[in-house]
Order: sequence, then structure tokens, then C-alpha cells
Amino acid sequence: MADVVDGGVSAPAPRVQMRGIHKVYPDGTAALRGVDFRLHPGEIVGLLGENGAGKSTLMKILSGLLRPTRGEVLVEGHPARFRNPSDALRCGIGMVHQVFTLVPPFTALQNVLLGQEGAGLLRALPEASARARVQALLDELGLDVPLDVPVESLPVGVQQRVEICKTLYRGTSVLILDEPTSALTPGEADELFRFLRRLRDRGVGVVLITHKLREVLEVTDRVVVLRQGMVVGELSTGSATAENLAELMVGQVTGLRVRRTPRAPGQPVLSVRGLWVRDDQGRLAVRDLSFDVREGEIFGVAGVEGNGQSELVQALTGLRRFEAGEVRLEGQAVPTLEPLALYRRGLAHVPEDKARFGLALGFDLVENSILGRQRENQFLRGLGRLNRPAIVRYARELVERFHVVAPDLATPVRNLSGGNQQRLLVGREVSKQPKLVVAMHPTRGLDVASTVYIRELLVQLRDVGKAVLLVSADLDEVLELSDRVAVMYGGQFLAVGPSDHFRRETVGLLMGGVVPTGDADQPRAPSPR
Amino acid sequence: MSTVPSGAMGRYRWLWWLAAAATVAATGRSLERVGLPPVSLVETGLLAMTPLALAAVGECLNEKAGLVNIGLEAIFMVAATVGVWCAELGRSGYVGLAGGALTGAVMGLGLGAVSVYGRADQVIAGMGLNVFALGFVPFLLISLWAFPGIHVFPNELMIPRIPTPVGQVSPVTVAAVLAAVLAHLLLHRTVLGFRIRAVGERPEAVDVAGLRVDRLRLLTATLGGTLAGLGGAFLPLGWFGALVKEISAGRGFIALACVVFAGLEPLVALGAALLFGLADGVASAVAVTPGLKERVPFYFVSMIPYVVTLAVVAVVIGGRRFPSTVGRPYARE
Amino acid sequence: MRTSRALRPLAESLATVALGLVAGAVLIWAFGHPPGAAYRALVLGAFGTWEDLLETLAFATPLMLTALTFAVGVRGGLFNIGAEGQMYLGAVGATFVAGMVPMPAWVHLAAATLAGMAAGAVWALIPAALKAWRGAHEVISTIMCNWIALHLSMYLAINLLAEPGRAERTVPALPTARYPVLSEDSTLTAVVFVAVGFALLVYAYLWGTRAGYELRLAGENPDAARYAGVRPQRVVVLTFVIGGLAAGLAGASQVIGRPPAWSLYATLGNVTTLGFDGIGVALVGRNHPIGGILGAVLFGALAQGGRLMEYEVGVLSELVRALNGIIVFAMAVPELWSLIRRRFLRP
Amino acid sequence: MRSRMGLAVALVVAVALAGLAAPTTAAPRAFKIAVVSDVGGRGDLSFNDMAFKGGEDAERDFGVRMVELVSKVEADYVPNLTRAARDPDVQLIVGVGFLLSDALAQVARRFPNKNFVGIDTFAQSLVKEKFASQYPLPNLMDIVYEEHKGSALVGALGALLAAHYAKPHIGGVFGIEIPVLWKFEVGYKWGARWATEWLAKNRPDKAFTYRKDFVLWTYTGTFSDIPKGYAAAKAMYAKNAVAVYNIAGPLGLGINQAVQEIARSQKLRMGPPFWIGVDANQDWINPGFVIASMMKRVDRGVYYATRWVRDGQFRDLVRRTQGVVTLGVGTRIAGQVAEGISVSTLDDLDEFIRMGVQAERLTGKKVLPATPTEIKSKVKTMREAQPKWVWDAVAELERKIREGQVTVPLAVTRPDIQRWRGELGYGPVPLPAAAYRAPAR
Repeated sequence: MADVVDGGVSAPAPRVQMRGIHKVYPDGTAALRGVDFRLHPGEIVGLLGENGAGKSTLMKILSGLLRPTRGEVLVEGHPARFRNPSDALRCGIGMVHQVFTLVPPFTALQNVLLGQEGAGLLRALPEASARARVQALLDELGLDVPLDVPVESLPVGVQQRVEICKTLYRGTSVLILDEPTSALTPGEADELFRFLRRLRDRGVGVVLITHKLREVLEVTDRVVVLRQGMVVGELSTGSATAENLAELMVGQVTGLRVRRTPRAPGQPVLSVRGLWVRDDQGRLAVRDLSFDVREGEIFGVAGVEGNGQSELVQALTGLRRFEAGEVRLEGQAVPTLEPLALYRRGLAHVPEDKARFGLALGFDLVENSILGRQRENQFLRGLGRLNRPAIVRYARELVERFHVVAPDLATPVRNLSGGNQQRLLVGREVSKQPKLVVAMHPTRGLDVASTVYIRELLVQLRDVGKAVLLVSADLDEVLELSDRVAVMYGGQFLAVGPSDHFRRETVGLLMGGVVPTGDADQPRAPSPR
Repeated sequence: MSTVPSGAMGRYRWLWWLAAAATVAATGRSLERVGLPPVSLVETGLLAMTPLALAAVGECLNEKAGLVNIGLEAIFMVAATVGVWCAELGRSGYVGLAGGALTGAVMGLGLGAVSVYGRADQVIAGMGLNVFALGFVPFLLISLWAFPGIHVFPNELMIPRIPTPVGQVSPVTVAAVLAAVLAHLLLHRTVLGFRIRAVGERPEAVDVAGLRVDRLRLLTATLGGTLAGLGGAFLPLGWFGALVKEISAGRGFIALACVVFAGLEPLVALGAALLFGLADGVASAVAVTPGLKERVPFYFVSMIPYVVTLAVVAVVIGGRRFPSTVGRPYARE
Repeated sequence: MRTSRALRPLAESLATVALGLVAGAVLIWAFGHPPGAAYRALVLGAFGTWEDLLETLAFATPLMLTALTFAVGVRGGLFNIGAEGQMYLGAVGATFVAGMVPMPAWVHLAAATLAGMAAGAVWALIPAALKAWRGAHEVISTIMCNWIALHLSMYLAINLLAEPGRAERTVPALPTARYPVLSEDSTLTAVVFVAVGFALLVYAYLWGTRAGYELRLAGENPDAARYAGVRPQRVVVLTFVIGGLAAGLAGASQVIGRPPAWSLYATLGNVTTLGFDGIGVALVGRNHPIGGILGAVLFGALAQGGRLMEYEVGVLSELVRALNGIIVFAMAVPELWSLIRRRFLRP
Repeated sequence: MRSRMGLAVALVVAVALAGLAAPTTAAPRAFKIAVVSDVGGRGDLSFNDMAFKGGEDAERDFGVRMVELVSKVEADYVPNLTRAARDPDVQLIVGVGFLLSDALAQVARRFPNKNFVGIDTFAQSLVKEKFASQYPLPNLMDIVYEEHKGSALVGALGALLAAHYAKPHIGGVFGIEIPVLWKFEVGYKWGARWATEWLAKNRPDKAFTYRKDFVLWTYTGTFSDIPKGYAAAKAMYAKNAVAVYNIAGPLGLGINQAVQEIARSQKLRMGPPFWIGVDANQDWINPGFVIASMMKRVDRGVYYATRWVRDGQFRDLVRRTQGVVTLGVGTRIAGQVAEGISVSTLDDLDEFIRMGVQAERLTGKKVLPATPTEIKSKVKTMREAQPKWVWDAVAELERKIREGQVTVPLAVTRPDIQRWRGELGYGPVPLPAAAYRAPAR
């Protein structure tokens, strides 16, 4: 246990302070249970915790977006009641959300100006006069943002800069960032951290919400760890290690590692040759990919989200048309937009967003247990009728075999925890007796126990000779589970190879589009169109 | 991702305008040849345009801010009734118009409030309002005048029309044109309009910018209701000269069609209202012109606005260029 | 636990209806009538005697069908408010076969019924196609289709189906194509069994078949439906067609299943607004076919009971329609009940 | 959860019970008549309102009580008639409008002890068609009117005014083309032609020959859409029609609107242009511009029927007339004068102004467009401004009809109407460009 920083013995009055914050959502969930928090000018505080620990809720209260059920917020030592974000902004507190709050068709300048137009409501938008000020701010901060392009056409990293600029333009001296690196490359993240340090040096207080230990250790001055709505630890970063932070965060360090024994792969199950896929906006998201996934191997695809993984998986699972190329499952060509035909031929698909793709939250466990399998004869009777007794039997079997905790089978899956939802989903897919399992972010947002369970399940599948394609943004997950690893960037694999050939740092560089020197003369970044 | 909203016809807008003008001219000529007086048609067309334009312009603002009000028909009906009542109390048609506008404002505000605070399903709430008006207006008629179904008010209360080269034009028609122009300027040239467009596209952005999503939406809901209410009061006081229980006869829905047709642009909506108003005038004229009505079934002329809107929806726009949050309530979390 | 989950929507519906009745009472009182006496007449007029009950069911028959149109739409993820227009065409189709195409007795009845349903379904294909292949929003397209249908049906009624000398209505259904009247004391015919049967059939289809499962899946979660191999276009068309069949049957029921006219009025007066009323019925019935039947009986009772209310107490029965509107309006506000629960019903 | 459910149910039950618990007042036995309107409903200012007025007159004169049932939709006809018939106090049920014919035939058979009257209906002929053995039903009476005669009178009036003001046309705006309206159409045109013949004989200085395009006429296909009445009338006045006859109920308001517009732009205090009212006395709607109304006294029908029931003559009358009673100009029923058609006079006006005054008192709101005296004086001034010979000629026609010296043609069937259109107006209608060529006068 690291030494806990004593709350403000000799420090000046905190810039902001939160005391005894409780938050109960209308549906009855207690998100925060008596949290204390403080922030001084010129420090970067890491707010660390698992999904659902209450980090975002706490900061939404500080930024005025939510109101606490109980507890108080003090600014410069004075109690403050924020009814909405503008109250918080007036006190110099601004937040950059995980999902950006930009108006897509507006330009960067317009987005920065929104709410800060100055002139009367019926005057014209003072774009010309504001431009100089915004540009000056950008220069001062050392940020590069094109001001006159609709933000929807800017890359994510630049959009984030717009968000930050927007917040700082309002004279913010407390900047809250919610999972700012989740969509950034390691390189972009580094740049962000450099920028945050500059801000700190100018006296801005920064809160960094994250669940990544590495970031906390790299950039913060102090760490506050939340678990299940309570503060479980507060330390200065200097005295923190990855191990003790992880322990605080998850409660205990138990078998996070999955045992994987070496195994010789067999025949290719999935063969991809020269695949090109477009995204929803018609841009080429997957560019000329070729690879195989073989029996008894886990093929892991690492990469920052948004580099074509979703489109790749959707194309392979029949949900998206491909532009060109060839995909073969056990030697036979794969049709597009025919997910059922693929399931019949041995594909199981654990989709990236279970609530969006894999489950119907309003349906009960019974109905969700046949989602995607509803056309199999074992669940049907004559005239296209559902064989209800058979389905119920099957659902009960799933629940028992995969340890899904639910009050009863008639419970809408909405009322299950994320871990139990994923167990049901993975269980359903695995019980299809597949030849190939395509799993994307299979453990995202799950509690530790479920994460381990599902990772072990994937390894078991591999061990009994299934082919597994694992796509994940969690680099550690990919490196730990996979036999072979590919790093995807800009719709291409920058590197493919056995997992033990990759060092973590190398993969990090590759994820940022930088090919480490070695065989090539210099790092090169393939330029996406 | 939603594309930038532009007029119904995107960048070839001028071509469409040209085509529309040519059609109007050609129609005028051929109407003259079959015996329909074009001037009087323009006159009727302008009258029919007025309530459509008012309601459509208001609804454009409303939908730009992300709300949908399909209870325009209800606002027309109730505002017409209350408008006449106010006119009689205040002994002036203008008082009636004001009363109608106020009624519309209250109804718009009410619908806005249940949408914003109650997170109501706006389509259902709007339909509820329509059903309500269908029963409430006859009830109100008999309660106010002991004469169910119909009420004839003194002629002095009619809003006098101004003679112009294209015939007698109501000042309310002028107001409708003005409203469209002002709404356009408001939407595209002012800070308020900037915020209205933002709240329709991304209420979260408006919220974290420290602006009040609820107030902006309530404002447009009220503004939309006010204009629709003015249009409703215009029906008896500026046009029919009497109040009947089915006074709106679907015009609220044609106004909605104008909005869709115009892709939420007030000026285009004005054009659509004129087009549909003329169709209304032509339909009435065709229906009563012996020799013509036997050949051109009036029913088919009456369909024009609906068919045109359906075609526009099908061919030109698909469903894309509406603010991304139209009809969806905003809630933090 | 399970029962309470099932009963909660029912409780909310009933509470909404109660709220509507209270609002109506305020209106009645405000305009100078005694609410107690008015509601007494309303209840007695709807259920007081055997005849009243039958008449209530007669009014409920088309409503349970148009409610079905809306309910199936919602289950399939669509806002099909086009029951009104689909019903007009259904009435026209039924009138045509029933009145102008002589056939043997029972065959004729079946043919006329099916013709009505088919016409409704065909009309529903327009918004269905626009939605499936052009992405046009169904609220707008169904509203437009309703009005087109109004004018088209009036044209057809007056020109194609006209009976010489009776311009106010179309040719009547031939006696071979009329549903038997169940009791001379009311206008209820055997078509009520067809309506209930169809509602039950749709219920069985939605919850008991693979296609119904896929339809509901697409409504509940379109992405999951795609994942499960359901083609969205197919579901859109299917949803609209089922809705159109129901609405078409509703239209037919008012021609070949409702004495004494056995025909469509040239103003479409005997079918208009039934489609819109169906929305309220569906909402009260929680978009469930069985709930729709119950909701229809409720709304039918209001329509029938309003007569005695007007007769005895002098409260215009138009108020009943205003009441319907209030109920629909209240049903639109999901937060209303959580609000009330939190404020007043917290244990 | 259970408590919430319980509360909701309790709420509904409470509301329902509150109704049931209300005390029932045992009303004393009374003679009641029930008037069931068609979907036009109350407030059409003509047909249905007149029926209710008749009921009110009967209330006043015979001490009966009237109950009103307004039909909102067609499906209401049978239940409304049934509802009335099931009231033990109701002895007479009046169904207003031909739309109720089917429903009357059905309900009258089910309640043989109640008396049924249909205004403008053909219920007995439906009985004859469907239940021949029961024809004629002893408790069912159709009351019909000689609208063709009244229309002839206003047709003549219009033509005479056209002669006086040297205008080329008169007009008629009709509703939905139903056979009842053919009577109006042919009568109106015939009356106009009669007037031209009268002029040739008596006022050769004003005489003109009757042309087939003299009467502008159109069926609007609606009885409710006021703007169509406006559009139709506007076109007619644009062609210089001196007066337009309203045969489309509320569409008269549209006609009035068109007249009003001309009046305002030309600053007229009185017509021409005029319009002619129908069914009720509509002269008060816009005093000075409604030259007269063709009064079809639906109220008299209700009134007489109540009297016949009260006096026990009703069933006897049904037997003798096969259930169809005609009210018209100079008609006599059971030895007594029972007329139902006339052209409005200044004296009739009082009766209708009284209705308005009563409504104003009831509601405290303005119903009449001006004070009764103002209305009356305006109408009087207008009538006196027309030459006496015009009124004399109309009176002469009325006398001749009464005495049977002339016969106004009655168009009931399609061949009838086609023949008369061939003679008086257009059969198959040519394009209006030809029809409306500028009249050579």
C-alpha cells in the first residue's frame, strides 16, 4: 500500500473541492457513494477506475451537467451550486467529454464560438472579430486547427483539439478530460500529454479520467482511484506503481493472466485476399488486406479504434459489402450481407458492441438465446412456428453452462449486468459449434471476473482446434491471447507475426502508424487518403 | 453523419426555381384558355398560401431546433375558434389575430414542454393534440356561441384586404412573406439562429456550452406555435368570413408537407406554400367550373400537394438532411 | 416479480385513462354540467343494457384493427400512422367486390373481405417501398398517403362505385357479401369475430413464429436484426403489409359488416378518423394485439356511452373525442408515470 | 408494485363509481320528441337547424319536450335513433335528412310502438323494396318538399332582377349532386325562363330571351367546404351574375364572402350583387345582400308531425298517404293547409332574428351581425329598393302555381334531369370558354 497524501495539510485552499458526493440515478443505481475530491491550480490529477466506477459521473457533477443527490461542491472554498454547465463554466470549470460535443456541420470556429458569441441574440455571428482571438489562443497553446472546415470532416485527434480549444476559450482554469486517449494513437496521446503539461505550468488544474495505468503514471501529479462509487485510494504519482494502482482499481490482483500452452496450428479456416471495404461515408476503410486464420490459433488484430477494424469484421461476418477482394471460409467464397449463410457454415460472431449488435435489450433471455439462430430447425416447428419448449430448454442450458446470473429466464436482458449480458452472448455464439469465432472487443466494459472467464473461453476454443479472430483495442489482451498478431493502421496491417516477436513498445509505435526502423531506412507512415 | 442542410434541391436550386416559374406561367396561360381567371386564382392562391406559409415557417424553426410538431392542424382549429372569440370580445379582427397567435403560442409551448421536460414522443403527442382538437373545437363552438358546428361573426371583424395589381391581398399575407424572410435571416444571420441550428444538430454541444437546450427549444416551439396560431386565426378572420368546425380541413398537414418539401428552409417553405396554395386555389376553381370539372376530377387536383411532397421525399431527399436529432428528446445521460 | 412486470403497463394504461377521465370531468364541470351524472350516463350508455354492450362492440370492431396497424408498426420499429388511408382503400376494395362482382354466398363474403384487406395492404406498400428503398421517413409518407387516399377513395366512390340516384353513397354490398347481423338490436355483425380472430392471429404470428420474432427483433434493435440475418427491407414491407391488411379489414368491416347502409358514403364519413383513433387505442393497449382489443372496447364504450351522456345530461359527445385526445397526449409522455411514481407512489 | 397497480385500478373504479352513484332523478312522464340530425349536425344554418327550430316551436305550442341527438358519423344514425326510441317517454322520433333513410327503415321496424318521421327521406320506399310484406310501415312517415316550386319562384326573382339591372346572368351553387338537388336545379332554371316570358308580355322594355347559358350553375361536390362556395360564386359574379342561389348549406357563407368582397371594394351598402338563401330564412346573415331565401320549412314538418302524433292522426295519415307526405306551395293535409315552401318575407325575418337573439341571450355572445332593428331596416330598405313589378311578378307566379295554372317541372330521375337540362341548360356541358363567351346584350 502506497502512502496516501494527507488532504491539504499545508497546501493552499483547493481550486475546487467536492465533499460527500452521492449520486443516485432515477433508475435507482447508486453511482457515487460519498466521494471527496479536490484539485489545486497547476496540478494534473488522474481519476482512475474501472468502467462504472463513477469517474465520469463525478466529473459531470463538477462540470454542472449532473446534480448530486447529496454532497457539496466548493469553488475557492465557497459553496457553489451548479444547475447547468454554464454555472460551472462561470466558475472556470470545463469538461471535454469522451463523446465529443461538437456540432458536426459547423466549422471549428463556429464550434468554439457557440455560447460565446458575445453580441446580442439578434446580431450577426461575430465570426470575423472572433477569429483573431481564437487563432491567438490556438497559437498560444501551440495547437494546430483549421478553423473553417466543418468539424465532421476533421480527424478525431483534431476534433479533440477543437474541443479543448472550445473549453479553454471560455477562460477555463479547471479542465476535465474524459478518457481523452481512447481514440488517439500513442503518438497523438503523447502530444496531448505534452500539451497538458504546458497547461499545468500555466496554472491550469487538469483532471484526467482514465482507466489506463500507463497514462496515469506518465502524466499525472496525483491519482485518485474510484471503485464502485467510492474513493479507494489517493496517492501522489511519484509513490504509485502500476501494480498497486491496479490493485486499488480492481480490488485484488487475481489470475488476470490466462494460461496458454503452445500449440501447432492446422489448416487455414478463414482466408482473406486483397480485401477492400468502404465505411458508411464511402471512404475506403480496409485497403488490400490479405491474411489467414488457421485451426487452433488465435489471430489477434491490434490497433487504435477507427482504423478499419469494424469494417473488416463486418465484412467478414456478412454485415457489410466488400468493394473488392476475396474471403473464403474453409475454401468456399463468403457472400456479403448473408450473415445467416455464414453462421450455417460455422461462423460465430461476438460483435463489437453487444448492446447494439448482439442482443435485443428489451427481449428476455429466452428470446436472446436464439438471436441469430432463429432459423435453425431445432428451434422451429411446422409453418415457421417457434418451438418454444426447445428454446426455453436451450436458454436454460446456456444460463447454467456459462454462469449467467439472472433472476429468471423471462427477465429482459436490459436488467442484467454487462458481464452477464456478454456471458449470454458469448455462450450463445460458442454453442453454435463454430469453426471460426470472430470476436471484437470481447471483454470491453466487463468486470474482472467476466473478463478472465471470457478470455479463458477463447483460449479453450483455440485449444480444441477452432480458429479465432480476435480484434481488440486492448493491446495487452491481444498480446496475451494471440498466437499471431497483426497491427492495423489506416486500413492495412503494418505488421503481422507471432505474438512473442512483438514488444509492447513496437506495437505502440505501429498503432500510431510508425514502422520502427530496421529493415527500412526510416519510419514511414502510410498516408490514409 | 448528417450532411449540411441545404434547400430542397441542393445546389441546383436556381434550376428548380426556374422550372417552378415556368410551370406557374404555363399553368396561368392554360388556365386562362380553359376559362379560369388567373388573377382570381392568384388571389385565392395567396389566401390559401398564407396560413400554410405561416405555419410552415414556424415549423421550420421548430424542426431546426430538433422538435417536431405534427399538431399544426390542431393549432389551426383551436386558434381559429379562439381567434374569432377574441375578435368579438375586442371588436376587431386584429385582436382576433393576436388571440389566435397567443393560443398557438400556448399550444406550441405546451407541446414543447412535454417534449422537452416530459421527453414525450412528439409524434404521438402531436397526434393526440389533433384528436383532441377534433372533439374540443365543436365542443367549444357550442359552448361559446350555443350554435354548434358553425358561427358567423360580424363582417366588420374581417381583416380588410389591400387592392394590388395581383388582386386583393390580405395584410396577413404580407406578414407571412415577412415572417419567412425574417425567419430566414434569424436562422442564418443571427446568433440566435446559430444556436437554434446547433441545438437541433447536437444538443449536447449546446448544453456543455452553457446554453439552455430547454429554453431554446421552448422558444422555437412557442414561435412555431405563434405563427401557426396566427395562420389559424387568419382562416376565419382573413379568408372564410365564418367559422366552421372543420375549418382547417387538412391544411395543417399540408403545412407539414411544405416543411418537408422545403428541407426546413423558411424561404423555400414560403415557395412551397405558394405552390400548394395555388394548387388549392386551382382545385377549388376546377371543382366549380362546369365543363372543366367533368374532365379534370377535382380530387386529383386536391392531391397535388401530397403527391408532390411524397415525390420529393422519395426522389430528392431520402431522409437525410434533417437535423440529426429531430423528434428525439434530449436528456443528459 | 413476473406478474408485476406484466401488470405494470396495464396499470399505467388504466391510470392514463383515469387521468383523461379526470381532465374530462374538469372540462364538463367548467362548461356547467355535473360530471358525476355525465359519467354515470357514459358508463350506463356503454354497458347498461345488452344492446348497448353490443353497440359498444360494434364501435370497437374497426378500432381494434386500426390499433393493430399502429401496434404492429411499432413492434417492427415503424411509426405507421397510415391506417387511416389504408382503411379508406380497404373500404373501397371491399365495396367493389361486395357490390359489383356477384358471387355465391359465402365465397362472396370471403372475397369481399379479402379484397378489402388486399387493397389496404397494397396501399401500405407505397410508404413501405419509400421507406425500404429510399429511406423516406414513414411518418411523413404515411401522412401524405392518408390524404391522397382520401381524395382517391372519394373519387372512386363517386365515379367507380356510384349507385345511380344515391349520390351520397356507393352501391351497397350485395346480400351475399354481408356479415350476418348478430342482433337486430344493434349494428354488430359477425365481422367482430373476424376482427378479434385477426388480432389473435397477428399475436400468434408475432410471438409464435420465426418471422414474427424477426419482425419484433428489427423493431427492438435494427442492428441486432441485421446481425441475426434479418433483412431490414423485408421487415419494413412485412410490417406495413400486416398493418395494411388490418386497416383494410377495418375499412371493409364498415361496409360489409355494418348495417344499415352496407356501403361506403361518398364523403367516406363512415370510415374517417377510425384510423387516427386506432393510434390512441394501440397506445392504451401498449402496442399489443390483445391490449388493442381491450383498448378498442374502452374507446368503443366511450363512443357509444357518449350518446347517453349527451342525451341525458346534455354534454356534447364531441367531448368524448377530446377525451381520446387527452388520453393519447398523456400516453405520449413516458416520464409522466415515472414522475408520478417518484412523487406520489414512493413507498 | 402491487400497491401502485391497486391505486391505478382504484382510480378508474372510483371515477366510474362516482358516476354510478349520482342520484337518478325520476322525471315525470312527459311527451317527448327526439330530433336526430344527420352528419351535417347542428349549426348548418339551414337544414338541421330548421328541424331543431321546429322542435322548439312544438315545445312552445304543444308543451312537449324535445331531445336532440346530433350525429357525428354515419355510424351514429342507427344507435341515435335506437337511443331515442328506447326512451319510454319519446313518442316521435324525427330523422333529419335523406342520409337517415336506411337507418329509419331499420329502426322503425324494430319499434312498432314508436312513431318515426324522416325529413327528405325515402324510408318507405326502402321498406317496399326490402320488406315488401310490411309496406307501408304504419309508424313511419317520409316528409318531402316541393323544392322545385320554391326554386322556380327564386329563379323568377333572379331573372327579373337581371332584367332590372341589365345583368347577363344569374347563378346557382349546388352541393353534392343528389337527386333532391335536381328538383332545385330544374325549378330554378324553369322559373328564370318563366320570368323571361312574363317580361316579354308585361315589360317588353326589359325583356330578353332566355339563353341556355343564362343560369350559371355548378355542383361543388360538397356541403361543407366553404372555400368552394366562395370560388364558385366568385367566378359567377366575375361574369356579372346579378344573384347567386345557394343550394349547398354552409357554402352560402362562401357565397356571402364573395359578395362581401365586391361590396367592400365598391363600397356598396346594398346589392346587386345579391345572393339567395335556402332552407332557412338566411336574409339576416348579410342584410342588404341576401335578396330573399327559398324557405323549405323543415321546421314546419317537425311541427306538423308532432301535432299529428299528439292529435292521434299520425298513423291514419300514414295509411292514407302510403307514408309519404308532401309539403309545398298550397298543399293541404287532412283537410288543413300544411305548406312547407315559400319565398322569405319581411315578416318571416322576425322569427329568425328571434332565434339569434335567443342564442345571444343564452351565451352572452354576439350571434347576429347587427342589432335586430338594424337588420330589419336594412332588409326592408333593400326590398323596397327593388321595383315593385319584380315582386308583383313573383307573387303572380306563386298564385299561378297555387291555383294550378302552371306546373313546375319535377325532375326525379336521371332521364328527367337530362331532358330538362337539354331544354333549360346544358346537357353534356361544353368547355366553359365557349359557354361563357361574353354575352351579347
